[in-house]
Amino acid sequence: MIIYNYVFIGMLLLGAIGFAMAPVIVMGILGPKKRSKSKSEIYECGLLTTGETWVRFRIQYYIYAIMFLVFDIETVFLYPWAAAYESLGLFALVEMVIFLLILAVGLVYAWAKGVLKWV
Amino acid sequence: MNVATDWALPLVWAQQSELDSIPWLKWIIVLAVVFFGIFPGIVAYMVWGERKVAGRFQDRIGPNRVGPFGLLQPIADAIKLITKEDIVPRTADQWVHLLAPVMILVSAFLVLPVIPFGLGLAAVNPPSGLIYLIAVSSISALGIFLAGWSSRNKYSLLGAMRAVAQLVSYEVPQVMSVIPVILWTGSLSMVAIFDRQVEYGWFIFSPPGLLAFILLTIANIAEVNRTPFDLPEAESEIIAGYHTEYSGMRFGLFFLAEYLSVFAVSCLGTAVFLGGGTLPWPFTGEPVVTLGSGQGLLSLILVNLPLIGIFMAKVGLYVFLMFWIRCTLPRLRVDQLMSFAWKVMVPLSIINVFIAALWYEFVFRPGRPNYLLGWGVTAPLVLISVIVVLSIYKAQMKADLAASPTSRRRIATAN
Amino acid sequence: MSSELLFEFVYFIPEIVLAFWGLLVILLDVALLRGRPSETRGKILGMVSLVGAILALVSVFVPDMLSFGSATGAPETSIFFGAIFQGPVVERFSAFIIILLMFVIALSTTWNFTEHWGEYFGLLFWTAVGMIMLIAAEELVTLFLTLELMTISLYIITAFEKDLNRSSEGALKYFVYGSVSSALFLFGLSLLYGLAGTTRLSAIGAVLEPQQSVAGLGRNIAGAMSVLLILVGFGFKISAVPFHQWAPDAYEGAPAPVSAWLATGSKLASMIALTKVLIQALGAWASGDGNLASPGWVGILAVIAALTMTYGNFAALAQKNLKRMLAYSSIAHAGYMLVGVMAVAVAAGSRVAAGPILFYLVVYSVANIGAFAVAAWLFRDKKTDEIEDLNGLFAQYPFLAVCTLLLMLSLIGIPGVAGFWGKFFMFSEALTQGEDKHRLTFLWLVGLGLMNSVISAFYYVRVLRAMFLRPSTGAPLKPPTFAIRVAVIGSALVVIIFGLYPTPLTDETDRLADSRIFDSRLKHTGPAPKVALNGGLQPVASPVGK
Amino acid sequence: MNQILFGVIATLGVLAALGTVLARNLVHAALFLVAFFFLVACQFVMLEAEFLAAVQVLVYIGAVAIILMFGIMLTRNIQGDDTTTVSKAGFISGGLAAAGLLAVLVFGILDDEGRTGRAGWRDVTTRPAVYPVAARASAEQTKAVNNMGFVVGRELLTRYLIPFEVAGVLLTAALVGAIALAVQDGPSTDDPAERAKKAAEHTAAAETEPQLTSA
Amino acid sequence: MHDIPLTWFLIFASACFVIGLLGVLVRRNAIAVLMAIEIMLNAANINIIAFWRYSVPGPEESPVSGPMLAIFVITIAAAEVAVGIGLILLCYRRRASADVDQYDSLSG
Repeated sequence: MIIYNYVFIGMLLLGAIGFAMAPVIVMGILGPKKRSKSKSEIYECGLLTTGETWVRFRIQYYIYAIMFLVFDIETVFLYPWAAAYESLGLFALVEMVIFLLILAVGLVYAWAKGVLKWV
Repeated sequence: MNVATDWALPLVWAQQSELDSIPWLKWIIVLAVVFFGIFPGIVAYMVWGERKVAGRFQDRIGPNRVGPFGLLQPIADAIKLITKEDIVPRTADQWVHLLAPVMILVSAFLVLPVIPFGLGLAAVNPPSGLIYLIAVSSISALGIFLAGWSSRNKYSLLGAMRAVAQLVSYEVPQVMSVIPVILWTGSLSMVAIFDRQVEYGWFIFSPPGLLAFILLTIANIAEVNRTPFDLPEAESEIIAGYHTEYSGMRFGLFFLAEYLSVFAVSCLGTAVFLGGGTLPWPFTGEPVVTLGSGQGLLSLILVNLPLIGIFMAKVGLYVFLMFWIRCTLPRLRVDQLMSFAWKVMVPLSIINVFIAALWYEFVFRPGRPNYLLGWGVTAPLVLISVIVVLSIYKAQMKADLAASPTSRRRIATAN
Repeated sequence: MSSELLFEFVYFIPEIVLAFWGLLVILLDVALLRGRPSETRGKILGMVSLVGAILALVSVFVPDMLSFGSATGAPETSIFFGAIFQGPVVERFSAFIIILLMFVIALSTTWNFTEHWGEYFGLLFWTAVGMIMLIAAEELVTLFLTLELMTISLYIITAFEKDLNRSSEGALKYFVYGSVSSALFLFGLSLLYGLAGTTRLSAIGAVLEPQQSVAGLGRNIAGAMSVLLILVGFGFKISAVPFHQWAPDAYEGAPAPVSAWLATGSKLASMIALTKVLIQALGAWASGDGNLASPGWVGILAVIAALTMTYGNFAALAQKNLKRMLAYSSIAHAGYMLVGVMAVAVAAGSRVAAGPILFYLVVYSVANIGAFAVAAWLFRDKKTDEIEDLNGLFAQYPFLAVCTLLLMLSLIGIPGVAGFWGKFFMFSEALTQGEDKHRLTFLWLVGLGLMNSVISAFYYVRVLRAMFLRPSTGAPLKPPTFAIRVAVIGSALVVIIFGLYPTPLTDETDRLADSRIFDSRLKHTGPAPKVALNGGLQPVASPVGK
Repeated sequence: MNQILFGVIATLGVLAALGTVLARNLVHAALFLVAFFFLVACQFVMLEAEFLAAVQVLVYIGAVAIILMFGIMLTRNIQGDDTTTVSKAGFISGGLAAAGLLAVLVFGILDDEGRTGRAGWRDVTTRPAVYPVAARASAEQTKAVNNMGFVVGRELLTRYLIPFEVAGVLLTAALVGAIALAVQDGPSTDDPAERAKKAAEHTAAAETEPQLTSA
Repeated sequence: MHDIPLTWFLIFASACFVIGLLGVLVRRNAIAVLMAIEIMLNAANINIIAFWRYSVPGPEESPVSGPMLAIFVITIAAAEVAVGIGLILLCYRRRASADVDQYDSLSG
């Protein structure tokens, strides 16, 4: 049953979480605990932090995230096509070329618009 | 001859057997021994290997104090990290601060059960194994973001955003460069990919396969934030990037996660392109299979010993390639890094998908596979596309450089 | 397989032309017209898109030229494995939508409201593709996807007037309402998919058909919930009352050509899709036994129609802004049309009951295009769209003022203008169709509709009063561009011609309405593919040995 | 064993959804949302639609969660200010409406008796078996469950060709639209003089622009 | 070891759907509303896949009509988030807050 494949993966997931948490817990027990105000300050090359944690972000990050989202979904469509390639005729190849052309226009648009440049 | 499935290790839940009860004990043993014993050991000694190799490249010895040839160095590091004090900034978000490294490590761990180390040695063989693998490895981007955000440090947040932007940009070519493999095997399950390479030889021995392998390797290096793509956590850049506020074993987890994902990613590379566990010529496997014809554990080990050896050798070479690159290539600037992903890697991988479809027509189509014609057609196509894309990229870079003085002023006035 | 598929692609050419013309316009804007200021880019891309729209319009009739289109009596077929329906309705109405698109493109070049012209025209083309295929969709998957393509592109172009705050805020409000209602709509679809087991509308109708005898939605809570949620989704798209809050803000926030497109194209396509889904798929649950224990969805629709009509008209009375007033008037018109949809639902008899709705849609869209053209003209010169700014229009441009007078009269429904015939046919259809147990509700609704038409006269007259009686205040309006002139005069002409002599349009719409998608009764006799009834949920009788 | 597993995943899923709705800090809400996406992927695995579980994880956790996080960062909402809290009165009325809808839905589900030829939802307790493969290799359903990537690919490019191309157009529309919305309105020409004029005109227009009328 | 009855999945999907609706009604921040909408779309997805898995498709039907609809719903949800965050950023740039109620310039 497919589910048993994933039961093993589920056990591995729990085991990995345990494997990751164990040393941190052990460190909490073994490690020395000398709390001091200065030690728990945020490290900024020694200076005290000013202002809250927000930096003037560029829109680039958002644009890269959208580009990734759109091309991620493009690959989600490409995977089943590739898996079923031999039972699909030449016609499917033409359709897939059209699909990729439509999305390539998106990439060319972003490129020519200059949003991909990291100013 | 479908070698792998005949030797279904009880561990591999192929669909044939309608198992009602789950052998919990056996699974726990396998988990404890293989996944939380052997793999962390391999990873620890990869760290040691890297430091030794880096030492050799820079004409120094590398760790040799702790134990013979410094073999106990990883254990010493581990103990040092465990006994450190667990300093977490007061204003940091306590739970998310701990969750982030755990998330990255878990996403690296979850990749391993799917990879076929030998005949039927893939711990799990889900029918859509490859897309499961890609999905799990995409979770680490979120973990890195949370690490940067939870430590409430301006620079680590900025470093995390840049790291995620880079990861995200290089995940598209990574995901797309694997598509030719699915095209040729006709199924998404990793064991089927292994069987296909057993019959037809390694996938790297074809022009589109070679290009896809190169793209995958570059994307893999970027995916694990190693030089020349390790800008977000570069020491000289923004303090220490997103893991500034991590100390002691929490930082150890990051370190472990990075090397485990190096191992996982190189396993993916070998399993998918280098025909994990088989020798270059189509592996008929008659001699080995007859040797261990029984069903028991002993015969399984006998059959798989050479295969695992070959697999680990390939992984070792792959990892050595990464170490080598780390010691030689300089670090890329941010804008070069990002524009290289979107303007060279993504177009190339899209074009490569179609060249792979062409290769399929020549070689894998059930008729008489003629490799000569295949090479004759696809090799020039691959070369042309690489040259064209790189020249466009060069022209674009030159145009940007020419325009840059004015743009520098424009940026200055902009904000 | 592929040869017959290629044959079917010929029906699909208009959508292909529109989609690729959208791509072409975007690339053109970014590549060739890089350095030019946005005014010239807007004009050039406007011309290019107009050429594209004309090309698409011609390609609608290509199947007729090759003598297998619907005009030459080819039977209605569902092509692409039952995903798309191909018949006279789809052909004629995609032509009509492309004509509306041409008007909107022409209006968009009146003033320079955005920097990103290539994207604007590209998204405009893709909304047109969404609308045409929404009318043609035969399957839940295609229906939901084309609905989303249309609405997501509309969210974006509503926010394209970046200089004004109201554009992005209107778009955000439209987006939030839109995605909530599409999530509700999807949940309704998933319940329907569960009940019927298939995604094809005709097959769903066939599965639900035997249930006709059992009391409509009475014993069937899950069915009632799925119908309610589907009505929520469509109610939002045609801005029926409980789900209309977005409409006034989106219409006012969006630039005038986009709100014209919202009022005409989007409402037209959603109304036809609503009728098709309700009649073809859910026809079995329409009327039930008429008593309270087993109401069909006609009862729900009656309540929504009544609410929409009255609220739309009363709220419009207090409006000072022209576009916001037109938004409320479009809500009111959605109420009238819902009465027509109910007439079709109960019309077990004749298959032509949907004719009046199509007639009403055509007349309503034409009148709205003209009205929004005036709004565009007003905004271009005075940068506001308040009704007082229309003062003294008759003094400067008498002919155009008379044309807008005719448009307003048509929206009211004064006899002698096409709007009157629209309401007349629809309300008479409502009174004659259905068994006598529906008579009372229809009587009430038609009475309410007539009363509302009278109320609507008051706010339309305020526009006329501003134009004709008031002296012009502030700077006089500059002469309109050719596009505005054509839009206003053209729509006035159409309204007058079909006002005096409506029969050609009524015959055409009746011919269109006589198609499979508007008839709930046809399923078990017609060519609808028979769904193997043994498919679907496995009854528990065969316990699988576990 | 299956049912216990389903129980665990379902309760965790509902808790994660509640956490997303009630968390004060937006990033915590996003984290609960990521947990919810992962648990929905586990539900897909329980339904043996594992290709979909992988797609769900890849698209939602890999991309959508990151866009939401960037959205939160770019709107300066690091700690989650008062706009993210939930007003008491609103919560009670919303809660009642939601509880009512849930009751109707659950009653509708439990009470649904089938139509001719289709079993009612409450009667269906077993899913059509697709194992062992060998016995039922030919059945379409078996192939669909066991090798969904293959069957989805074949269906995608034959039966669902039109939705596939429309999805392509939709993705490009979203990409182009989102970039057009996000890009700052710099003048298309490069010289700074034009830019200064544009900036001045921009601020001047901001005051006089017509606010939307009330009522 | 017996199967999970269909109604369990439907009830779970309805519960998540209702929680999503509650989130939409109650939250004021635009991004929180967007997250609630994602929950509702996922709930509908579970519903679709549950119905697909528990029914045997007729000869006329495609064997994967459920997962196909689910994949298209995922693409639509992703496109919606991309456009939604774009709109929110645009509104934020102009009016420095993502609170839905504060956008009152379009009141009435």
